[in-house]
Amino acid sequence: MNAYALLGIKLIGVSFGSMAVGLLFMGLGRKVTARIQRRMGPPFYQSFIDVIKCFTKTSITHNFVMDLGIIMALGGLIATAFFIPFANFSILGSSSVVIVLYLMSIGYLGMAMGVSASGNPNATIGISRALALMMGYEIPFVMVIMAMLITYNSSDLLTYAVAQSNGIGSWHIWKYPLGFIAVEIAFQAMVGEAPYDHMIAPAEIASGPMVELSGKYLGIGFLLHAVQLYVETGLIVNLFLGGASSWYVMLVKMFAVYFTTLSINAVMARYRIEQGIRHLWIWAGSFGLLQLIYTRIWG
Amino acid sequence: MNNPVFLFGIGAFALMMIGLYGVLTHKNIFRLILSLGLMETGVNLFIVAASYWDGVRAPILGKIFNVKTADSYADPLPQALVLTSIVIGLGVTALALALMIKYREGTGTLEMEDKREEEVEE
Amino acid sequence: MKYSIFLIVAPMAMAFLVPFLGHVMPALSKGLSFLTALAGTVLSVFLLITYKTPFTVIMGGWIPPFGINLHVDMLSLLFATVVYGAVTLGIAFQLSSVVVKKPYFYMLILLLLTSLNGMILTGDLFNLFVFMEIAGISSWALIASGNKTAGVRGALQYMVVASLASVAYLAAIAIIYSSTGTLNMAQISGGLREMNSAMAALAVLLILASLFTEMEIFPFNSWVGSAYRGAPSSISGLLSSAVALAGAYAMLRISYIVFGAGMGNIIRFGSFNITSILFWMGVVTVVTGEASAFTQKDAKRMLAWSSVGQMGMILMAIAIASEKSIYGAVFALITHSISKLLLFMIVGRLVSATGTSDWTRWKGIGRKNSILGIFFIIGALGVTGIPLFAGFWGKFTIIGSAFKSTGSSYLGVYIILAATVMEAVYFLRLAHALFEEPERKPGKVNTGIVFWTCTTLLALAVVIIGVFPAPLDRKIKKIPSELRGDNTSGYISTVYKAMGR
Amino acid sequence: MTSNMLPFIVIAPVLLGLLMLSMPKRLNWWIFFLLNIVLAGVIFTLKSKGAMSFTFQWTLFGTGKVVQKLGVTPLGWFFLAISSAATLLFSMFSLDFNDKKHSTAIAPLWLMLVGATNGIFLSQDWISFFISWELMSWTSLFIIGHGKTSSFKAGIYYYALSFFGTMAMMAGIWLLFHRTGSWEISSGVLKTAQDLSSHRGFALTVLSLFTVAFLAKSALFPFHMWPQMAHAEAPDDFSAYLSGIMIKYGVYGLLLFIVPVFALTPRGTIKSISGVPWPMYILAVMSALTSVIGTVMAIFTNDMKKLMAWSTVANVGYIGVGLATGTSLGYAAAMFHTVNHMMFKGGIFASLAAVKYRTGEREMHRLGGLAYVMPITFFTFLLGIIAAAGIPPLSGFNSKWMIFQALFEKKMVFVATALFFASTGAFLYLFRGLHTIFLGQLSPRFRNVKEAPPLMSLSMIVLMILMLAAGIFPGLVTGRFNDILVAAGLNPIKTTLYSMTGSTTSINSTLVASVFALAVGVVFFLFVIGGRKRRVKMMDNYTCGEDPLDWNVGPDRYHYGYDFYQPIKGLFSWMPLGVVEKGYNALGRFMERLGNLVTSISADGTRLGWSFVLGVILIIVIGVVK
Repeated sequence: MNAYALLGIKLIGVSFGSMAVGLLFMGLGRKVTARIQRRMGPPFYQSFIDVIKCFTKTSITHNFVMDLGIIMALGGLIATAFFIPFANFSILGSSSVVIVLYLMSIGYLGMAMGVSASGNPNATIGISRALALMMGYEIPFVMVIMAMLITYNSSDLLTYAVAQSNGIGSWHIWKYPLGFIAVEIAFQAMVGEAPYDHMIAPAEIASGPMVELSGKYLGIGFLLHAVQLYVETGLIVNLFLGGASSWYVMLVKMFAVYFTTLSINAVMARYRIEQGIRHLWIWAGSFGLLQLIYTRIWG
Repeated sequence: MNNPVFLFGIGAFALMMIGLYGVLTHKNIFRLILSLGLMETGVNLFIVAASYWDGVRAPILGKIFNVKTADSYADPLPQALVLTSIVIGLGVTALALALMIKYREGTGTLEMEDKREEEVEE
Repeated sequence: MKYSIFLIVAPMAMAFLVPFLGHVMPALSKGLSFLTALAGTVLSVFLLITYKTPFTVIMGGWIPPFGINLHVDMLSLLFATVVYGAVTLGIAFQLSSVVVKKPYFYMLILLLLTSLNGMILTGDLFNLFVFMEIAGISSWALIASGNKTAGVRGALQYMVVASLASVAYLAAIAIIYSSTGTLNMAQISGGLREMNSAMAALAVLLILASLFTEMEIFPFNSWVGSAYRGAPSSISGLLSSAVALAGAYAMLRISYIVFGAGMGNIIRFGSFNITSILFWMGVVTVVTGEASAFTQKDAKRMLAWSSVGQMGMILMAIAIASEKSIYGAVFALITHSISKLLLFMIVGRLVSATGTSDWTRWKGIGRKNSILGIFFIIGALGVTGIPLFAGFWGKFTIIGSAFKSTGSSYLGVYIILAATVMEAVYFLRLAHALFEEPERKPGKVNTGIVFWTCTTLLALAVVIIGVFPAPLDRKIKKIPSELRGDNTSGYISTVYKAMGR
Repeated sequence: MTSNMLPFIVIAPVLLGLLMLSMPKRLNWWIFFLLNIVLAGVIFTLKSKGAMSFTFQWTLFGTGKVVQKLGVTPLGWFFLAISSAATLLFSMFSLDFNDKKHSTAIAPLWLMLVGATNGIFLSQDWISFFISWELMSWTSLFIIGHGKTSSFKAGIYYYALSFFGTMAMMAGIWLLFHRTGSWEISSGVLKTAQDLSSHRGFALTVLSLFTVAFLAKSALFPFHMWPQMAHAEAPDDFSAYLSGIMIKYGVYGLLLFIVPVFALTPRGTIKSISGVPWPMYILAVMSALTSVIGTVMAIFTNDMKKLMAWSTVANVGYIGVGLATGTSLGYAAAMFHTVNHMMFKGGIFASLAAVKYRTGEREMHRLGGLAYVMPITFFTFLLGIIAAAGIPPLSGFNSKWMIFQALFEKKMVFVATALFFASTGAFLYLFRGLHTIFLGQLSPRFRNVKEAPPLMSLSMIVLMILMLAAGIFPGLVTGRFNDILVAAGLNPIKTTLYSMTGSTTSINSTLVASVFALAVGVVFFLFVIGGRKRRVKMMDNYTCGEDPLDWNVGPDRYHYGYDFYQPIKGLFSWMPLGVVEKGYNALGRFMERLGNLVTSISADGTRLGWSFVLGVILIIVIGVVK
């Protein structure tokens, strides 16, 4: 078989795999949140049911930009997922962190384009908040990544993951403690959980971007969140938690990251948008900056 | 102190200063012209004074003064200069007075003021 | 070469003829004055072409210090040519104007021409004073010749300052004469150094004050705005392109020949460092002149203050006193005369078309008269010193010589460079306003074949000198060596040779 | 093709432009277009002839012997080629843009400007360079002004800063000439590089004078505020040229003179910060500052052309950072970003011009929903902003990636942080442009708006193809850099058609693009197999079928567009963003005060005598003090 075709099939596998992992996390997450709030919660496979149901319904569209945007969004995120090393294995051979950062953006851009083409002001407000928040978390995140980058003189995620494979003591949590804190705070905003859930803000802007989506558009919206979870938790695991030697360890670590986030989400209220960004800049930013300064000078 | 050069010098300087004072403190065009005239007179006096020295005679040939040698003539050039300068001063003053009259006709005043929005011709 | 005396005598003779003739045949008298200026231009161009070495003409057989000598070298000849050319075009422009002037006006112009040429050619300090006074009297009368009060006011202001200047100059002459016993420039040269340094410094101070007035250097230029604004535009143009030119000439001559013994020998008298006075006065003048022009809403005042700025730069070049800087100064003076005359002609016509000299009310007038607008742009770029236009080479050389010279302060040069930004701004601001959407319907600009001939000649000159500076360069590059004191073809040795020493 | 072609491509446009001043407007645009075809043709054949030059000698007393030399260097040819190609596209665009209703009279000046541009890129000596530079300055001033009072304020602001730079350059040229005795650029570079060790103060003076000129032209800090006026007020089709090509003259100058000087200076001659000579580090910091300022200002701008002008400022900041690193990677990145910026900002301004052409609006929030009626314009804008944001399958990513690699190589992480900030902020303002102009509610006023005319659309399509091509196959552009790098005294970079190698990693852009295509394919498959969709009018959904017009709320008010990022405005209030501009304004006011003071001393008739006395005192003071 042609090597390219084989790679293609593998990549298609990864794309569906990442969706599946993300949906599983979402389902488990709902369960966890419910338990924290002393409810039963839906079964863990509820997300799969939701998505399938969405895809079978008749959906409403307004124009071609909406279709295009929503396809571009999920496509971009799945393409990002290809670059995330899974269990110390990168399917494309390289996984430059710069590519991951920028490729993720096309997902956001597609999403933003799709929903704002719906013409609903609530969706646009949600998007504007999401983009604004991005300014908050991206900077600390990048600073920490750069701290690693100048240590290893490589921007390959796999290099970082492999460097931490000598047991728990070699994890970057210990090497970059300030950076880890910064990234944890930023991560909370990245996945859009409280106190940084301005984008969704169900009570204010009726779930923001999702407001005008229906049927398969909503289904893709769910998948979007799923792949986003996969990508972002995967990123954290590779950066700080030592990567993984096997697929189940990887999954457990990824879920652990998500679990932390959910726990914080369950007990926090929402900031106002400018408070949120200021908070991110002040706390995540200063930790990240300190980490960067430390690494640049003494690292 | 009895040196006439010194006295002339003092006088010339005083005249110039008086004229300058007039120029600096007056808005009235007529007084300005008068002050300038004083200054000119002062400077003419200064030229005459600067070229005077003792023991020489007016540079006029003739028996009246009984001049024997050329050495004892005063330098005739400054007088020529002063004469020229006086003539020029006359011309300037005449023109200035003419301008003053025209100014008075145009503005109805002799005060020197600046008006920026006046009409101009091509 | 003997004919050079005609440059002074011919217009003077005509000046006496014109008013009498004017009573009989006004048109003829006007035409005659134009022809006189034209003939003088032809003569001076002829002299310029046949020019070989500098020469001195002793007047009336009286050898200096008793007599007066005229000195004709490349510098004076070139400037005389420019003055003649400017006056010729100025007369032509005035003749084509809707405002009809009486023959007296042309008599005064001829008188002005006489005196400016006298200033340029004479070799005697007192003679220079006489010609300066005649130039003053004729230009005051010319400024006031408009039938509006603004001109009279401008003339009076000029008169007050210039009278102060002439008093100062006379006093300086008295001092110099009493110490050196001569008023011939070549003979004085170096003589100041043997004087009591306090007296010499006083003389220098007084002479500088009067020459600065003539050359429109800050703060002796208080009359500039009103006089240029009140004068008829042809006269404003001549003030800038001929009178200021003659002033700069006097400055050049006196500072090199009288104060020092040739170029590069300007010296200090006691605690008085003339070079730095000239340099910093130049810098101050550029800054204040450009700043003043920058604030003007009145086009004629703006052009006036722009002349001040240019003169400041030229004064700086004179102060630097290297071969390159003199070359640059002369180049800049000549090109400035050309461009400024062009600008004043256009501005004059715009004033008569719109009835105001406030340029903010001229919007859109260039849309209907696009060639006029383009000529204005050419003139503006020419004055500003943009490459491919005439002003560039002079300015470029001056700046270059300033950076080469050890005596100049680089700080001053940087200040001047920064100040010229304002110049570019206000000129192009006005140039653009001509092409803006009109607020009201712009009036008809009175043009005609004479006007177009004058402006086209000037605009072409600006562009041609800008693109092909070489012909002008061939003439101007002789000047620095002629101004040197240690040179056989230099001013001083030529004059001495003519005196038979 | 002989070397006589070199003066031809400089002088012919200038002369023809002068001639065109007297011709009818529409005809001029055709001549402009046709001559640009000729010029582009000539320029693209120049390369194959190798090094050629045209020399012209003359002597003036004031300048000494001048050898004016036009020649093709690798760097010059590169800039010439991209500028002529872009100019050709823009002129095609302008052909339709300047129809009877919208026509401006700028074609002759623009043509002269093209000649000046060619002159700048061909000049091998400072005199030719300076002449072309000035010609470019004032012609562009009149184009930006184009007879509008409001525009002219922008133009004169631009020109003042530019002329300030030009004057600095004049000083620099003279200092250099007095030092080397030659007007040649290359000998100036060599001499200055030597002087950096022996006459450091002198060399730094020269370098900073030239840098001022180049920074002023490229709108780098502290000259960053003119584009937002000039780009916004210039004729709409000219903005593309202004942003695409004109802002790069300074970049060219820096690459021509400043970077090679430091490249030729041996290591350790001059103190370095983070492995970069300190003057270059300052340049990098200033550039980073530029891009941060540009970004923040862009986020809060309501005028679409101003927004993109600030974006241009931000992007020039990137270029500046790239070349300030002084490495081959940074140099190549700067050039690459120059090309990319030319394409994407050209595309963006072209689409904005098309929008303006069809709607006549410039304030973004009055527009909205135009994507549904102007798809080609929309896609041009979309690809433009994707490239501008540096998102992978398009060209902008490749160059941004290279810039970051250059920074990582020198471990300039703090500069990189600033750039990342700018890069993230770029999403905000770019999306804002996309949403407010093209997405959201379509105002009924614009329901009948048509797609841009054919030639405009065609040039936009070509720009899109170029952006995609440079994004997917970076080697098409980067492959040309090695000659230039070697000529500038730097090492070549490693690059193939598909991939680029940086300091920390290498990327394969073609691979990235193809996996992205694959992922989109997967999603498209999901989308197709999903349930059927129904097209519904916008109003029918979120207003529940009610027409907001019934409550006197027009759709343009329902369109969330005005003051888009108002909630986060407070976050940036601490930044002293306008401080430089305030400084310039204060300087301007000071000059006006000075002028008023001087004229009031002198023009007031009563103070005539006093001014004379003051003058005498001034002479005495200067004479005695010095």
